[in-house]
Amino acid sequence: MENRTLFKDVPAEDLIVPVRVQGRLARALDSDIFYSWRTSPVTVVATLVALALILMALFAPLIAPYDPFNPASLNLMDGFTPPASTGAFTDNYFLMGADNQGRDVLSTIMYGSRVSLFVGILATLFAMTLGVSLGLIAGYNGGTIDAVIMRITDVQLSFPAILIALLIFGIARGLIPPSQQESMAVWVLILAIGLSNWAQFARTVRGATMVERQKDYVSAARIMGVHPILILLRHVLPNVLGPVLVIGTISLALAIIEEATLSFLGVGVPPTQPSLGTLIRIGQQFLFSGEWWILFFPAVTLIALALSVNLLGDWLRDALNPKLR
Amino acid sequence: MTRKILGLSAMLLSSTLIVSQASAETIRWARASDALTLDPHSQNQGVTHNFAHHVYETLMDRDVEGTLTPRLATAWAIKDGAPDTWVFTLREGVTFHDGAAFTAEDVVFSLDRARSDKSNMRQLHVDVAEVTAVDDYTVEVRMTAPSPLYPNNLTNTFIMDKDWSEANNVVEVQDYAAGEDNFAVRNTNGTGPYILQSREVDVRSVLTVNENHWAETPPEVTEIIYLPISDAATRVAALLSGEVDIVQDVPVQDIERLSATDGIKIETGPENRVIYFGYKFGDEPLASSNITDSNPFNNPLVREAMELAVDRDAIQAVVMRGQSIPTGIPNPPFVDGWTEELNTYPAVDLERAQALLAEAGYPDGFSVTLDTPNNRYVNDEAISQAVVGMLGRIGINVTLASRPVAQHSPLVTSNETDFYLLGWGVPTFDSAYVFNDLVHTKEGSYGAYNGGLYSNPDLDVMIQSLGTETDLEARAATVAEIWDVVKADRVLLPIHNQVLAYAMNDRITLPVHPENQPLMTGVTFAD
Amino acid sequence: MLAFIIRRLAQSVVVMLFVALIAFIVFRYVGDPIASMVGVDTRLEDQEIMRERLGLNDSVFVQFFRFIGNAAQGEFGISYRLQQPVTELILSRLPATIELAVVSATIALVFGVIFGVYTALRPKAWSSAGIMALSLVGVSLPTFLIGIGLIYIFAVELGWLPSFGRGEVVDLGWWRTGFLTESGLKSLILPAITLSLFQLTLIMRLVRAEMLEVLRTEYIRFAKARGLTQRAINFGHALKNTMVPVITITGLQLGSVIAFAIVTETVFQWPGVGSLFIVSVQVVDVPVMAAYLMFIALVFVLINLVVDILYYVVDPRLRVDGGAGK
Amino acid sequence: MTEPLLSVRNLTVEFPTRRGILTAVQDISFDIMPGEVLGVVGESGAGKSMTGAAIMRLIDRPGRIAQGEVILQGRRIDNLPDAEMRKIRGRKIGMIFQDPLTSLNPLYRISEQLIETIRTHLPLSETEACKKAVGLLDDVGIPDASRRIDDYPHQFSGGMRQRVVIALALCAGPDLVIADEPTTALDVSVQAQIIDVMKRLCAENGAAIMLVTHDMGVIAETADRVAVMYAGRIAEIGPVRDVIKDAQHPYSSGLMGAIPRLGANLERLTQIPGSMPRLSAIPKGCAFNPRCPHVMDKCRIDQPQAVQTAPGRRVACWLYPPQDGTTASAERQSAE
Repeated sequence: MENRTLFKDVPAEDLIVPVRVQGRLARALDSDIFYSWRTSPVTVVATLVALALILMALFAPLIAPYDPFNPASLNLMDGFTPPASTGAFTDNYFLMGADNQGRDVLSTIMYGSRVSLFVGILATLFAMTLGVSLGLIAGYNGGTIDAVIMRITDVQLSFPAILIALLIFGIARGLIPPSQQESMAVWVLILAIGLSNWAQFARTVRGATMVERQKDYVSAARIMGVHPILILLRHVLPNVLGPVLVIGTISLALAIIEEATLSFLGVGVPPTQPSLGTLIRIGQQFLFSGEWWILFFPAVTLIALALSVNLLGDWLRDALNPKLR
Repeated sequence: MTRKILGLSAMLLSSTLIVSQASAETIRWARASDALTLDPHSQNQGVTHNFAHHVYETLMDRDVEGTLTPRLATAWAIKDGAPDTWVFTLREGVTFHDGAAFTAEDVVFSLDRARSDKSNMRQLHVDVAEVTAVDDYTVEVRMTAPSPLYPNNLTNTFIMDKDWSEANNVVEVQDYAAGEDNFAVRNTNGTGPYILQSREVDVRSVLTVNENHWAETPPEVTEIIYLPISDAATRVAALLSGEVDIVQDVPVQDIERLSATDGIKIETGPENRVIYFGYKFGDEPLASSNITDSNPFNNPLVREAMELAVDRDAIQAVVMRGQSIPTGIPNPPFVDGWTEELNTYPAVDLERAQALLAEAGYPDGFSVTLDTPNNRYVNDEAISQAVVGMLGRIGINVTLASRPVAQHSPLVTSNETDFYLLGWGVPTFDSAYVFNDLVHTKEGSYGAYNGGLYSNPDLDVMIQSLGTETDLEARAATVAEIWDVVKADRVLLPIHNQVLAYAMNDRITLPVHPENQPLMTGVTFAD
Repeated sequence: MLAFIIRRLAQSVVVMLFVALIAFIVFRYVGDPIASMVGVDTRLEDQEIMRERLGLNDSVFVQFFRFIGNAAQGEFGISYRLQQPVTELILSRLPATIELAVVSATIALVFGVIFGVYTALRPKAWSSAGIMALSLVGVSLPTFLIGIGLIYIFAVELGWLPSFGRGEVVDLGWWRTGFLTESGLKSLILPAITLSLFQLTLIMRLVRAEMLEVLRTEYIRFAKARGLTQRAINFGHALKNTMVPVITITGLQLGSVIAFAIVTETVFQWPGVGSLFIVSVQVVDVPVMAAYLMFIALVFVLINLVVDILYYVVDPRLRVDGGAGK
Repeated sequence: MTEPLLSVRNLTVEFPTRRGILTAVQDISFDIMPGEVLGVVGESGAGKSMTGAAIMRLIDRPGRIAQGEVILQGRRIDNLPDAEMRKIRGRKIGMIFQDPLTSLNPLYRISEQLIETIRTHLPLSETEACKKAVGLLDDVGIPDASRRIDDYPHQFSGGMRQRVVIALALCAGPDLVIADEPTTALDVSVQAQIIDVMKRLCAENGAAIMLVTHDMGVIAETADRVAVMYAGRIAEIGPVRDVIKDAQHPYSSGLMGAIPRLGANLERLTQIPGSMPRLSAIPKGCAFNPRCPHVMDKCRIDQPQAVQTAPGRRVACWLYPPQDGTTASAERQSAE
């Protein structure tokens, strides 16, 4: 008996929920996203906080009261000035107090966020590029290449990022001549954090790629002799952008915290050009001695930054509703 | 005590507990790290020696003022007619923890062990030619040349029992390259005031008082619980919460808070250790500098400018919170050769510093990398950071490279650094120890820590003469002469001498030891 | 099943070799072990003698093969810092770490699953939103800050709990346990909470996501349509299906709990392998660092094996397919 | 005239969205008599599955029953507390889903799922339930049932799994089975067998069937009466033979024109031009008006009400204007 079905079968939900956003970034930016953003006050606040912090970091040189990296503007004797008071040896006013080097805590936070965000964003982009590429290659090729890449991914995922970052930091320290190490420190940090975070991207993209690969249009393109790279870029990549964006956001928060932890363990950026983590490491020494502001303000900034980015990621995950994992 | 006993067993129990506590004073002693080993000759390291001093004993000791005092040796002198031989008279009636008697053969055995190839104490005894027992309580040490200061080297060389060592196959110091385990690493048999009961590396060690110790007055502390706590904040928290009685390594910033806390007090005192910056000398341009045709540090004007720019008083006041003694000479005040005059340092003068830089040919300053350890000395990284700021004000643009000491000190010993921070302790309390390693041209066994490759042939001759000069007055004059040159030439940029601070429960008194090796026998309790 | 395990074991050996190579190469280049072994005052000629004795002057390949050969026999040499056999050191530290890790993992798992299920079953409730928000705060707080904060509040200010160490331990001969004394248990609380928080939030979010997914499946609808009780559906059908992916992630997480303990152990001065490792890193105690890495790799390999076998037990579908793996 | 087994009165199901409320099912009414097979046919999204789900109260949030009543054996069930409703599901009304591959929990043995369901509703011991379960599997035609009962779902083929699903739906002896596209996901070759099994077992147990499908052929062979749904509304309802022979609603006649018959010219298999509107864009007036060959001006303005055109037949179309106040809710029909 031939197929007696008269009507093309469409899942009922497609008709009920007006627009189901899946895959394509273009559709993801459809106003549905904006609606779900608008109706989630927490997300709105998180966005504003994240934006404010990013702008603050971006324009730090313009808006910071002092330049904490310019030794000429510092006076060590201003060290430990409490918040909202004037330094003992200069007329500098310290809204959030001064640290142990006489630097304005507010200014160091602004500049420190800059370093933290710079490291976090670049590390995440690096991890994203690496993870997505490997995921595409593994998912598209399958077979041995896939098995090898996924095995490495497993190993990577089973070691905590911090340990991997420490290892990479160690290798880099060994390979770079001592006189270059400080100028390279930020890049080493980016490399270390990036290399410890790519596996999640690879795993997700690989899964999505394997699904896409089965689809007719990809087979068609392949039969027509379209170059695999072109297929991957044009057909497969847009379909995995949603989940990648979500993982990217969450990774950014992770990278910022990881940078802080590495700096806390003393293997981060130099204290003369501190990140938020370095500031916390410095401030932590003064936890019991009463100079709470040296720890408190950078810690609050770090938490606010990580939390707001995490909230954004969380919301994005729900809004795009990708099949994570 | 007996008045209140009413027959209630509970009361009895609690009162006996009080009694036993009163008669046995336990001290919970925390510091940043544990002894590396129990083998007394295997590591030449302060923390390890400090621990060993409770179990083992040395021939002589240094008191809190830094003077040599008798311990297992009751007297020592250069042998009449033999200027190269030292004679030690030993204490009688001393026994090891296992009951064996302490005699001259144990001293001979221990000194020979300490100067063997595998011993880490070897360097202190390189000039020893032969150790012999004259009788049960007299030992002669013949040197290769007259060595008037040799007894200074003995304060950390511990005496082991010969028979015990032979019985347990520890005649030789452990060879860990061969993967050998060694009984002496984990077991002890000393003559010291305490007996090791148990030890968990890095966690806790328990020592109880040696009832048979030779000292006339037994120590007030009858039990020591030794607790290494590496994290500074945790260490302070443990004291604040009453979990430990003494914290030996107190972060300077917590001193104020701790001394303001009820029930806690602070003992401070100078340590025999100077903190200084070293320059790279020579005509080669600096690897980390923007000046590629000359070495600015080789120019005395630059070194003078830098000294004028560094505000030692500000470092003391802010970075060290008053817990340091600023100095103009890389020599701690305990050491022979230190004078008030040498210790003076110029006032900060930025204008003159800038003028000097211009005169030296660097009107716009220059850039350089400063290498600093970040876990070795008190606030080492913060000191360097402060100096970076101060030098920045005269146009010297310094990049700070901060590393754990394990990665930092190889840079210094292999001369891979242009500008570095280092600390120097002087266990012999003699200036020659400073000159030999920091000032003498790097050659042979000299100049090991002359990281900047400073070289002055005239000084080298004078330094070498100190080793064998037996006329102490003439020797002192040479020392003074060398110091004058070192200071005038600004070979090093000294900052301050470290101050030690111990924090403790306020019913305890423990004076600060200049080599940071306090003995718990010195603890007294207030009642 | 046997063939499957053998194949897995073979893969594990490759992984171990790979890690061994990394472990060795890395630590051959991190600073100078001699510099950390000796006091700053040791003369250079003595350092050179030590270098020769330790075989550090041999070629890198000779050193590597020596390392592999010894490692295969569980022999990692003698710690440069403590002069004791590394294997023994690690074994003596292991109970502390394992007790901490197991308690943390249990806390994380129990509360993670409870909260995850709760928030999945009541997605709209206020309490769920609160738990979800708190979990994000948990993820956003660096572990070291949590630890320091807890010490400050519960040890210093309130004086309820110890600030460091693991209290009195009872030596069972081959295992030192802190479970049998009051101080041991009290000492465990703060570090275990600190260590578990991150994993807890992770497991909770995972369970919630999985559970929501499962609750939308057709077989849950069918179970509802058959009139099964809410309880049977939620905790019988939905939870069991949720557990399949949760087992993998949790298994892998347990491995990272042990490794993640580095920071927690440092803050609380917990005498486990993690704090041994971090001290070893600071002083470049190469044998200990290498052995630790190998140890973590071994834990990873074992856990992976256990997870695979658990999969086998939980998911009947794999038993027929031969369980080729994920 | 017997009491209907199930009466649906003016049932409306809504989905609130941010773009307004979407009405998935609008004001539908029908009865099912005991033992009767009612076919519900329509395109995907016509609201037929939603109707079944609404009766079972299994609509996913945020969907809700906005209006109307569901009466089972004289008892209103649309407003029962959850615990009460749970006792009706499986016991009174069984349900069969479309995809047997996903309907069974992969982690439980068939026996576990059957026994659990049986014991939830019937006071049987474990062994009794097990015996009943084996008997059920036998009934649905699973060979070697006593052995295979301990297998896992993935060990069965699709058709066999659907038989298991049927056994599960029937195991507590329901009076009504809602079969939601029970054969759609199956291989064509086994579809007829499954329908046969289902129909035979229901007949034996005296259970009525509400057969939801988009396949008019299945309806023609199986159902006693048919309800044709379009865009959430019932276009026409009546005995199958009558509707097939003489479809009154233009949409139904389009549908019926497409039923293949033996020896019929294949060219007659015509599709209705156009497609069903999205729920968010249902046209004013009669929802079918853009596709209707008989469209009139009125169709574009007012929504037609259901009108009884013959005993047991009702149609909602302006071709059949209401006569003296006959309304949809006052339905009368005869039992077969």
